[in-house]
Amino acid sequence: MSNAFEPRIVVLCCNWCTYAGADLAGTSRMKYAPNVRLVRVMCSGRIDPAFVLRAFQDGADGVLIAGCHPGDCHYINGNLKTMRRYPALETMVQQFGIEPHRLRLEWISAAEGDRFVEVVNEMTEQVRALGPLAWKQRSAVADLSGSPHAG
Amino acid sequence: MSHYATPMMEVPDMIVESGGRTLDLCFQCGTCSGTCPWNLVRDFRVRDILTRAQLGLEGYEGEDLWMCATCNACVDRCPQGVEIVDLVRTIRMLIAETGAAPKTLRAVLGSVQSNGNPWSGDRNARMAWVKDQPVRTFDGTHEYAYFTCCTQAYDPRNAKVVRAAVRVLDAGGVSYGFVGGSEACCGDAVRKTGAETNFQNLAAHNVGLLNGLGVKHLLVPSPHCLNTFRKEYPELGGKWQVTHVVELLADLVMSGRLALKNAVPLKTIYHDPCYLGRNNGIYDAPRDVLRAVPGLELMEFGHTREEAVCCGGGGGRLWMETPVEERFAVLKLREAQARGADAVVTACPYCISMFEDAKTALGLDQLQVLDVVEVVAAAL
Amino acid sequence: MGEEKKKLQLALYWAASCGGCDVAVLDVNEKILDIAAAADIRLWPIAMDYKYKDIEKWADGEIDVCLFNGAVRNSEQLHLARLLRQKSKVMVAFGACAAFGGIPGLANLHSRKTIFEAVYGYTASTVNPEGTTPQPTLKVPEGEVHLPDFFDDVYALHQVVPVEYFVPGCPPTPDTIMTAVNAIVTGNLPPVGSTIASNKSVCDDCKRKKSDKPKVEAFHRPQEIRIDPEICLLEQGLTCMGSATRGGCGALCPSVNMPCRGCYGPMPNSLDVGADALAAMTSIVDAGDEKTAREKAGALHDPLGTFYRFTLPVSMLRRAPKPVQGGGPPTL
Amino acid sequence: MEPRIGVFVCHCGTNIAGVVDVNRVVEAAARWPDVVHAVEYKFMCSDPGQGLVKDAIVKHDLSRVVVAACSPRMHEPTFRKACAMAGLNPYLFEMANIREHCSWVHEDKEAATLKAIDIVRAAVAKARLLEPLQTRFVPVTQKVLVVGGGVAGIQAALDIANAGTKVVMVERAQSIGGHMAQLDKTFPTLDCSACILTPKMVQVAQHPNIELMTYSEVESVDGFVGNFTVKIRRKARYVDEAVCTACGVCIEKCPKKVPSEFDEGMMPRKAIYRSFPQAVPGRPVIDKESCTYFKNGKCKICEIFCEPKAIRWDDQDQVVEEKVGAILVATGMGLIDPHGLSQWGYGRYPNVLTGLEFERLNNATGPTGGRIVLKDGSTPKSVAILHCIGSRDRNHKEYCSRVCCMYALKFAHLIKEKTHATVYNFYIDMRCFGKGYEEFYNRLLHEGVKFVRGKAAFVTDQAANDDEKGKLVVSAESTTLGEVLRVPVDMVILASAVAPQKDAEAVARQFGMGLSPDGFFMEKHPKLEPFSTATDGVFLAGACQSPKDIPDTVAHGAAAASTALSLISRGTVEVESATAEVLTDFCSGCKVCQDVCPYGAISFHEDTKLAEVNASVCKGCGTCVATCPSGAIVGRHFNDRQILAQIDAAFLWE
Repeated sequence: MSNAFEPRIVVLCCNWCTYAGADLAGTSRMKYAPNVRLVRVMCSGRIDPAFVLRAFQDGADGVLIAGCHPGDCHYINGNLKTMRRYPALETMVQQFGIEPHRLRLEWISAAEGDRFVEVVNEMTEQVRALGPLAWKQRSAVADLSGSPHAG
Repeated sequence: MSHYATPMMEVPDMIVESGGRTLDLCFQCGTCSGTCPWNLVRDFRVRDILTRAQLGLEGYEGEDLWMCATCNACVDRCPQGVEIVDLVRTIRMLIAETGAAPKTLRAVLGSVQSNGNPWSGDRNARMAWVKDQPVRTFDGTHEYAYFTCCTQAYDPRNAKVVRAAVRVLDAGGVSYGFVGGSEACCGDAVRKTGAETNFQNLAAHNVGLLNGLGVKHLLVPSPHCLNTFRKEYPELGGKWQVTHVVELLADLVMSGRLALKNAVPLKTIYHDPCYLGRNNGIYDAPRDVLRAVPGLELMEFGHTREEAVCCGGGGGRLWMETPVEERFAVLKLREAQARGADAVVTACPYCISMFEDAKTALGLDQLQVLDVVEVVAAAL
Repeated sequence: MGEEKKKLQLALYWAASCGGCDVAVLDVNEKILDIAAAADIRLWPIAMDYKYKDIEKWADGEIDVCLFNGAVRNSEQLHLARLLRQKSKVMVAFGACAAFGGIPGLANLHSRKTIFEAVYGYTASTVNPEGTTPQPTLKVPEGEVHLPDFFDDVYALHQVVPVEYFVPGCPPTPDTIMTAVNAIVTGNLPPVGSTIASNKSVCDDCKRKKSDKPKVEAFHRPQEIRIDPEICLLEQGLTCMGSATRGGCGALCPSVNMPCRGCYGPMPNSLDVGADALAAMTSIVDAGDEKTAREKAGALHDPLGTFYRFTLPVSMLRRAPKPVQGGGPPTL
Repeated sequence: MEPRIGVFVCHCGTNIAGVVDVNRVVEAAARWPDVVHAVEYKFMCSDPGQGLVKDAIVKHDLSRVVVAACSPRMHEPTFRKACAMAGLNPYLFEMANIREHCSWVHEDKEAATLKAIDIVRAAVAKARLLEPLQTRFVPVTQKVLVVGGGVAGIQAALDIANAGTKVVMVERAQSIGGHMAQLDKTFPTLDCSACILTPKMVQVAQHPNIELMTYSEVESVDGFVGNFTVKIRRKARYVDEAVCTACGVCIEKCPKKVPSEFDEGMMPRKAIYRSFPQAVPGRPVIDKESCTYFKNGKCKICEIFCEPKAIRWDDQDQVVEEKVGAILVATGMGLIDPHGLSQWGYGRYPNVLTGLEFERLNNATGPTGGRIVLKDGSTPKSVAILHCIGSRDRNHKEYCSRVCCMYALKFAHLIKEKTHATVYNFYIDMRCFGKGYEEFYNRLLHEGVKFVRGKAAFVTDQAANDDEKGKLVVSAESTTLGEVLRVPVDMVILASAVAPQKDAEAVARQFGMGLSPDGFFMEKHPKLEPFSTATDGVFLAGACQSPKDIPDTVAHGAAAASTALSLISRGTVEVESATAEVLTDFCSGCKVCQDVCPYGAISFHEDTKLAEVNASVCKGCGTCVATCPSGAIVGRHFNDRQILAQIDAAFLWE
């Protein structure tokens, strides 16, 4: 593989809609950028904002939160909580100095394999254009814990 | 010699690679052929071309390829979303590269290359239609830049339309100026005949010119200019707002800024230009304008609006020979006459030319061919 | 047991702090006498003169307990932290700054360069036409003079030296202090690494009334509304950090109509205090569609500053990224 | 004790191995900490594949199992069962999806292999932290709700009821019967539709195990598999069912006429009406919207003539509650709105009909008593039947409606039989796939029906020559001939597309189902579970899932019934084990969780000041877990540590 920058995008998604939508993209043999890794939770309501922060901390260049369309939640309205959390999370993440396109919220139903493909491809290109986030390098803090007393 | 046909896959591959991506979607239901107006006058099956092209069988590149008037009726109805007109254009382009374009077209393309217009008109005489009428040249402060269609600039019949347009726009207090003679053909018909390089040259010239003049909003008299400026120029750097004269007229008339006081006691029948109607969805604006003309009666053809039959002048057909009995314009004038119309009204320079020719061929002296703009000018 | 029990050897030190923690120690009032009776106070810069040399002379482990307040953000503070660690049996991160980085920790959104640019450059009260900034070393006719080196990052104490106990608070309340002191004096100490405070949140001590299904209609800042003294502050739309903050303070701020600002730090089982607070506060915003959610939850002012007011250096992301410039380790 | 993880990588034939280098995945997995066993196999879901897992659990003392294969939505239950059989708690199993999410969506083999390794690594990271969970069961309510009284619902209801299980059938029209009741004959056997359907309708009404609620609609659905609570709105009928004798005098006397839905608006019905003469139940209802009395307070003629005094003007809608163990959705299909079909002349020319309009025209109970006539009453001499109108058409519905070819043949036969008219079929492809269908097509060829292979482009009344004058002209290319035809006819029948019911989206939402891209209800698996949905305990029957003809609809209804019955007779149902749990040490009773729980499963204890999760109500969505500001709720099987481990392992970050 070449050394060109390949974005690493973590997708935090629900089991019933978006994960199934990604399954449908698979069974329909659609093709999309191989830059995403899905982490499945049962409901997008389970997506703790800490998961997003952790992904960035780990080195993700982008994070996609995805769940059922409002009104279609398998758990009645778990996704509404995600919807409510997102605006402040978006602001906070940007306050940390992370560019807007790196975090995204999308509603993708089990029937929208094509939408999943579209979002993944689009986000991959947007993040590619932004370049690496490189959190670990750019936020590296010198480890000063070494002490004569330590151990 | 056997009669078996052997598929040659280089052909479809080449078409697809050259932009005809929907070629393989055709499942040969025949809706296109069944729709095509050519079958009113002679046998022409576009499906045949597509099927042959899909399989790389001889015949896709035959003379029939140049029949298509790009009226888009088949594309609208195709259940498979095959971009038939685009495919025809792509195949023409591939054939034209081999120098096999019809002779008459070659002359037209030569003129476009040397004169910037298809009418063999002198490049410097583009504003000759003005005669002694005072007109304004676009200076960057005007809201609209009026882009004169080549056919209006060089064809004496259509020049009357643009002179009428000046009177109407002035009466409506419109802030506009003419681009002024240095423009080149918009290139729509040129592109539809497959002369892609020619088109690109024209477009580059126009984009440079209009952007240089600071044009924001183009006013165009031809649906062909409208279509190509709206849909094809943006990706070539021409990102202007584009309005057809008839849209602006409807706006002026409906808002009361243009008063139509004189009665025009004509029984008119309106012909939908394909590039105004089917391609851009403008059906009501011309009708609204005509209905606002005092004393005027508006009639409809049997097939109208989305289903209107083409005049036969698009896709380069304007410059190709068609026997009188095979001209759609002839059919349409006969229908207009049968319905008792005094005038066929339309909103496209090509339609005007095609109808005037048909009128002469049929000797229908009492039937008038008019542009909406001319009707409005008469009503001022 | 005729021999008098050896008095507790106590050191108190301040690093990047406002002095409030030291004042808080005095704030235990008459109990300070109990402390004095039980302990020899060997070091307390706010009250007593001292020299580095004096400390260096102590034997390793000579000090029983060092209460270290303030964050570590320059080389002098780091030096003293290491030195006192060496001399002390028990190191206590005292107060929010030592425990979590505290308010100075918000400097992690910037770097030394940008901080100097502001402080010695463009703040309203700065007059510095020569653009002088502090330099660690300066040659003068008399020789070289040194200033502590200012770091790019603010550290909590345990991020630079091992720490046995944490006493949170800005400052720790007298009760918290006495709990800690008593534990030390009696030797009745919790497991190493413990925080001397509650395992429950501030809500546990808060007397305000909560609905069964709390809702936030809109977010406000305290000065914008007339605060009902009875009802849960979060339900009134104030960004009260109580539910995401370790208790032990007795819910002092909420009891006087001020939303909790989180100075006792994250809950023991927390992943990230900002995530905790954000999820809780916005999940209950009364919004059923995206537009309303954006209007209401999006109106939460300065989420980062609100949620990490005292804890940015110990949070998951810890700081804002620095511009990419050739990489390499950050300047200290 | 360190976990002992076994990793099993599936080839899925070439589905995975054709793109992903499975050996490299195995090699990588073998190097990870705690992985003590890593192998690949052709088909992991096969018996020998499952055997590999079972044997390895015993032989290698595995405490965790990771299978890298297809979607967990497909085979997680399979492998959980295999683990359990080998004595491993099924929740110590984790699945890595390297097919749907990897080999099927990528072409670059290197990138796909690296991605597969990442996916498996993340699964292993999670597996390492998995904890055993107790499987829990609750009893199943011994009753089934059937929504929709068309032939699918009727078949299903009878099958279930005959097996001894109670059924509640809800139908929103006045009568059951559905579209099949509108038909005259059925293809290819030409059975009389009413003759075969009405006995079944009567059986439904009389069955001791079936409670029939017509003129009723499901209002809300709560609960979960085995334990649904359904609210049903029984619309006011204004006719006392207990008193009415269904004599029909009221209908006869009612002066108010409105277009009949059952007759596709081709003939009127009264304001007090039954859908059709053989309606079940036979007792009429008053349509409040059209009734003169309800409009202006005058009339009451029905009441005057009603001998048993069954009219009740003060009747009110009632909402009844039913508890059921399973729900069978059989809400059927609709038809495409014909007004978008103007190029084929619908709405413009009176003698252009949709298929269902022709059904009514041809039906003995229809507007003409079954005479096939033009609008002017004369008999057509020629008829064109246009196939694929709105079907197989990206401008309308992309799918094949599946029934049109055959009913077009049936129409052709009936027209020939009744009128001796010339009949033309304009088609793209003849799709005669069922039993006896091709034979029927052949029979029609014998009968002299004309077939033109070419889709009708348009229908016009603009005559091009004298033969066309006064006729409808169909323009189409005969693609076999290479000739564009203009065929003048008297009548045009559009085989217009079958479509989802107009309210399919709302209904899907109500029952927690999804919609397929075509707008029909989405089945759990297109091949293996076409009658189940993503919501356990909710089943699909008939054309609500996709267009179907009668034999397929009946078969689908019976299959759905047997699946529902197997749930009912199992008696108990496994409920979510991966529920939420409050850590009392950290809970301060802030009550935020109570607000966010979609099921009201969390309660606050005044005495302890703690939140508590009711595990039998909790569905394990985890919303409270993410919301709890105190880190005091754990989501089993998806806990923070497990998810963070997955995120940490999602890429090789360095």
